[in-house]
Amino acid sequence: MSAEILRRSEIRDSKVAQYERMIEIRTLEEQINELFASGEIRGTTHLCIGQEALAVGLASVLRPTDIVSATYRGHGIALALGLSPEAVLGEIMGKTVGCCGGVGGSMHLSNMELGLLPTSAIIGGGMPVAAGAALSFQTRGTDDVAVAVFGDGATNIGAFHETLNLAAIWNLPVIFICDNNVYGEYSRINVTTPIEDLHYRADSYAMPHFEIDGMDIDVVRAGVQKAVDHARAGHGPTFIEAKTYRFSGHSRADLALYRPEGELEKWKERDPIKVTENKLIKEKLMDAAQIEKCKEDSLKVIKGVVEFCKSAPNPSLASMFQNIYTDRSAK
Amino acid sequence: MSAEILRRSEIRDSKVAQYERMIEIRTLEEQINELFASGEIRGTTHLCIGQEALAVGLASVLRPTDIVSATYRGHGIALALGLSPEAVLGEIMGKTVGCCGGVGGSMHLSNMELGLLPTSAIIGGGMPVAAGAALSFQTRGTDDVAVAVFGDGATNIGAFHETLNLAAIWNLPVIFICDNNVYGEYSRINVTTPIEDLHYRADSYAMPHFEIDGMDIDVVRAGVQKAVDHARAGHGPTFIEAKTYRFSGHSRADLALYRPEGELEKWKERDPIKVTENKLIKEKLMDAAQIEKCKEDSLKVIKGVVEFCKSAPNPSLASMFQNIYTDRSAK
Amino acid sequence: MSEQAVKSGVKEIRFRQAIATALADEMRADNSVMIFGEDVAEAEGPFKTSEGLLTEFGPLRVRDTPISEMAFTGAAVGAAIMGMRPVVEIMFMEFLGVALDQLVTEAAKMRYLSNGKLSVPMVVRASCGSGLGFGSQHSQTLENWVSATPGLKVVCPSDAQSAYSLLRAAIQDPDPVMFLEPRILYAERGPIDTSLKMEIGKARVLLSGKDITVVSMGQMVNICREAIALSGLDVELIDLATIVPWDRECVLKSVTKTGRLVVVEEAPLSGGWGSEILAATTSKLFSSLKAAPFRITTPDVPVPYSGSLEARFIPTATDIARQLTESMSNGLTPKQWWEIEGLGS
Amino acid sequence: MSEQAVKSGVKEIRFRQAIATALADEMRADNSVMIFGEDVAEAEGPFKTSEGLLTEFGPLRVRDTPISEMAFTGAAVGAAIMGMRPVVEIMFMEFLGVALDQLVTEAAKMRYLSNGKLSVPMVVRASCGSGLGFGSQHSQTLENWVSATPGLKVVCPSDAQSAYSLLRAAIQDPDPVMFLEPRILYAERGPIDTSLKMEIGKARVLLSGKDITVVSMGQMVNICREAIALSGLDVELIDLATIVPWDRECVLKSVTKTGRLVVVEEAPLSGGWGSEILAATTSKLFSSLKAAPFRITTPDVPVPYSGSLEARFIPTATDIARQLTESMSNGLTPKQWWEIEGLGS
Ligand SMILES: Cc1ncc(C[n+]2csc(CCOP(=O)(O)OP(=O)(O)O)c2C)c(N)n1
Ligand SMILES: Cc1ncc(C[n+]2csc(CCOP(=O)(O)OP(=O)(O)O)c2C)c(N)n1
Ligand SMILES: [Mg+2]
Ligand SMILES: [Mg+2]
Repeated sequence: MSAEILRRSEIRDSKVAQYERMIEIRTLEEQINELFASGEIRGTTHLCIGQEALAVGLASVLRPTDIVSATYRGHGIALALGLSPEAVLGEIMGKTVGCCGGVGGSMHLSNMELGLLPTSAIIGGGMPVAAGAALSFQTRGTDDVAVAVFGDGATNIGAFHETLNLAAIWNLPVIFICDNNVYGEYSRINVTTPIEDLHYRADSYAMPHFEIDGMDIDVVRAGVQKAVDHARAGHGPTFIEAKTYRFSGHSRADLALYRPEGELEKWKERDPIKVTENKLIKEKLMDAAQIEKCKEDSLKVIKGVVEFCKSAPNPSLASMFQNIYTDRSAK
Repeated sequence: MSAEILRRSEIRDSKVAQYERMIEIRTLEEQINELFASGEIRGTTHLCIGQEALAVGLASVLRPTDIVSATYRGHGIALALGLSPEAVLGEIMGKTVGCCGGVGGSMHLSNMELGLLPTSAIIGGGMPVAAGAALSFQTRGTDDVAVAVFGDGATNIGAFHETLNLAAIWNLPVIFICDNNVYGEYSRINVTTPIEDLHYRADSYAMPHFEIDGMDIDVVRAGVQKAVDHARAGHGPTFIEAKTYRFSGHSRADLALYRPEGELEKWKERDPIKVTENKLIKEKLMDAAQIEKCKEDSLKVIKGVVEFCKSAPNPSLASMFQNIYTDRSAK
Repeated sequence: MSEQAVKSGVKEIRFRQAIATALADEMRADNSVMIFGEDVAEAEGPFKTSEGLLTEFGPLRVRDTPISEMAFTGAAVGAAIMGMRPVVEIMFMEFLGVALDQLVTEAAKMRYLSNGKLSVPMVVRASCGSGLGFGSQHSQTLENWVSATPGLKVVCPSDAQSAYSLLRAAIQDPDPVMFLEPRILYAERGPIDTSLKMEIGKARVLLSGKDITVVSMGQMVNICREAIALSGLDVELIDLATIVPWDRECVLKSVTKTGRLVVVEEAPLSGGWGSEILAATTSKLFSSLKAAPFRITTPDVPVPYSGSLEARFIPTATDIARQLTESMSNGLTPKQWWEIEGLGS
Repeated sequence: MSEQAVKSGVKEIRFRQAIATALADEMRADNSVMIFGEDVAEAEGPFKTSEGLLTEFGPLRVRDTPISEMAFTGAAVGAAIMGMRPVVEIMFMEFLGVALDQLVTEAAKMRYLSNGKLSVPMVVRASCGSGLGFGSQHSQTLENWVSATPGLKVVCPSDAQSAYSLLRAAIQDPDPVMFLEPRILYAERGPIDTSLKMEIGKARVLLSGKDITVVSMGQMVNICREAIALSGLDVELIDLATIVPWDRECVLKSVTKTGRLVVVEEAPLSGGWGSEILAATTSKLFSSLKAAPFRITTPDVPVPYSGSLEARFIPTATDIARQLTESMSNGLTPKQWWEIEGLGS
């Protein structure tokens, strides 16, 4: 079993491991934020702070042979699915140790062994691709499923509509997870979208749909499990709207000053990390000291990862010219 | 007043004139069918036989300053809005007397004086354009409205979704009329679309919507009037689904053998021409003889139009090079 | 047409049957090949290019789609990544204008963005070109939309044989291939040998000659043949067949021999694919050129509808023969047909 | 920047401010000018190219849109037909891949299809190009998508002044204009004279010289300046500025004088816009050419992310200087940078 698959299996059943993975995501995202702020990384990045429960929850329910298509805001999902922090940060820093050898970047994480398609930087771009993976499963008669994760803003793009319709009419084993974090870039959802509860859009395709609390990993797991079971059994697609909140700005330069006063603070009370901690304590799976230690350990590990990636080599010039077409002689 | 505007005004209030226009459409479409069959016209054409009530009904409610965007299946709407049969058939025959001088063709009829934008041959292509016309009305503060007419099949294209959302969030004075004639090309709607009553898709945009019987011109008029009033009053868009039926094949070569047995026959009982005739007779506005005469007259006129167009000149070679960019010196 | 008959050797079939036969043969040879698009299944294709497929291969592998080019092109990307070899049909090339993202921004970059871990063996077929009275939104060739896309291959056959052999090669190719089918050729008959293989990226020397190299593609190839016969010149006629990656070796070799290059294309003067061939060849072989290399194209106009105009839109054999002859005699770039008519810019 | 200050004559402002200033000045001059796009209103543009506009012109004329490029590009078409002069922003050129239909198949053909009865005075602005670490789906120039489209004009400024003057010209133009903004230039400062008018379709001769004509565009123009200085050659540098319709007169005149043509572009070797310039010029001026005309381009690869690679992706001033010098000395087409490195095809 590869290290990645092992990492993946860890979060399958253990609530503690799930929590640790959420902490890992949070810690790495915060480090990334600092690295950008200090100019050590260029380009752009999109943090998923506040959305960790969704990432870990869904990853914990899927098999490695299932397929996930996600977006530029995909660091958390990548880590949750099992990519190592080195593979994620290395990619963001454009280093050879990155999952794409440094030529992809922050918006394009992938690992086919774990079922993570290259995340797309085009709104809606990953959705038909996920449906296509599901089409392959259906045609070949496997019981794997595909998952498309996308934002609230993405529900206004044509590809969203076409894909849901196609998935419904073909009864594809695909689960659509809308990560409704209230904002698309600098626009609050109400400025761009005339309805609030986006999952009702699935009615246009006679597709089952429901809302989940995206801040509670157990709720996420239960919801995704339900949809996955439905799809594996051959009953077709489901639309899940996870209510979350984007704690950070849209991308690195954004301070998100446009938020209504108090909104962030209100949502922070439901910080998925806190929600999980409270549960773990209540269920006596961890105590306060263990939680503290977990965070400290994670920070230590991630700091090590940062140093590792900093000192990792830049890609060779040759790598710019590779993997554009398939080298058939090499096959 | 131009002849076209006069033709338009005729159908405003007179039920008889509305009926006559429906007959004109039916007659011309049948002639076009023959001209294609006999090889006298090349290319392709899309008849609207069975959908005349919708065309005349909506045109009778609109002002010439309102804007209509329709599709390649637009001969009826063009005639209803006031284009002359010569302008329509001339265009289809590629002659100078056509509304586009013969360079546009069957799929691209237009007349800006009557508010008819060049009809689009791209599914969904005309929808955002109609929204844009409405955007202009809104921004300039007029009370004109825009109407987008499109098919049932078009409700699965991305532009449909994006446009409805945009129109809703901007509260644009635009009316979306889905001409649900049960088929998109050779596919029955149930093969491509998981719901039957398409107007419910408007719920995704919190947009008012309703269904109308597209075979009854009075119902069409009342429905469109309601939406137009709503839009003119600044209350925004409405989605209307008109239930109709495509009596002919999709385009000229199509015999539509794929239809379930008896379906066409069942719908023909509700032929909009018949429905109107029955009403006119009941309301004592016309009698059987007058109806017969109307049809005969129409055939005579249209046969004359056919001869006129046949003998009309082909466009000059120079016309291929005109109207691509605006000649600023000419302005 | 029975498999037997086709296999038995060279036969005349229509271009559209060549497409259908290639699809069927690939589907027989490889279970992972599937096709979908608007009305390709029950109706067997708006241009009858999938005749018999639904019956033989069933509704899992032969599917009708909603009018949703973005979704089904993207579905091909996902299916291809996950082990299928989908072939999708874009009925008219213009409709790629509502789906381009999935082909050029997703499919073509997937391999690069997976560090070489995945490949995308999909084919997007699209009918293209003028001549049938479909008007300006249904008659362009539009190679330019897909031409500057590393990761994508672009192919365009010119007869039944190349339609058959190149489509099979495209389906077998591990990377995304845009397959352009000149619509006006669908009804044309041509000999076909199903055992003949053709490679993507290889041009076909249809006539060999030493006076001029004419590079053409798609529906212009036949017109060039006619023009060459008319001209009486000893012309080397090359059917480029693949635009990306185009066969530099073949073209350069020919022009080295002839010293003269003419590209004949259906694309408009501005932005047409021929500039690339002309520019690259000139850069490499400048000192071997005996005459100004030039392009023969359509004018910078939307494709006109009227039959009388559309017939004039593409350069005729007579136009081309004149241009070849003039160039032979004075080495200068001859006028395009519309310049002779005193029209256009 | 106050209107006063700008009016008072030449000032240094950033390229993105030049865009915002042009928009503001046009909106002041003409009530029918409006702008919309994603986050252009409240947030004043993802690249701050609409600073101050919402405040000054209000929410009717300055609008944020949903993420719906097809719908809002199409809405611009309809609004333009009905009397407005909309300017829409496509945040990254790649996003036109989900909206191309409305620009090339609707907007560009509307006038033709109305028999000249309507015009479509709209502008589609899009940021483009590499250099900022956005990766392969957000860094291309993609002129090819819009280049073979009769009815559409395509413009690309190279500094604050041309951004200002050409954007005003584009907004005033009665036809649809694609306005490409090299993203890496947004932060660059340059002198600007708001009274200076520039015409679409006119190239700018930035340096006059007699050895070689270099035609370039966008972010490559600055790099060419540097290269020319490095080379010590007497180069005529032309900023093409408009791709459709490009300034044949200017380029031909220059090449007639110099006898040497080099096109320097950010587009990839295959499918880049420079082939058109090279091909057309060679066809017309073959016998006046003293050396092989050639292109200096980026390689046929997706734009790489890593800073170390992206910095190498576009030809450097040193590369260009070497290529100019070599060509001057032997008349042959010099190798591209990656051929020197033994990389690529
Ligand atoms: C087709 C397209 N249009 C616009 C963008 C620019 N863009 C990047 S992220 C974003 C906001 C997306 O919002 P949402 O879908 O809610 O996802 P979130 O960022 O909140 O995760 C936009 C508009 C894009 N990447 N692709
Ligand atoms: C984007 C696009 N895809 C496909 C087509 C081909 N096509 C032309 S008409 C048609 C069927 C449309 O059905 P519907 O919307 O119901 O309209 P109807 O023809 O019944 O009036 C199709 C698929 C097209 N014109 N544009
Ligand atoms: Mg969001
Ligand atoms: Mg229909």
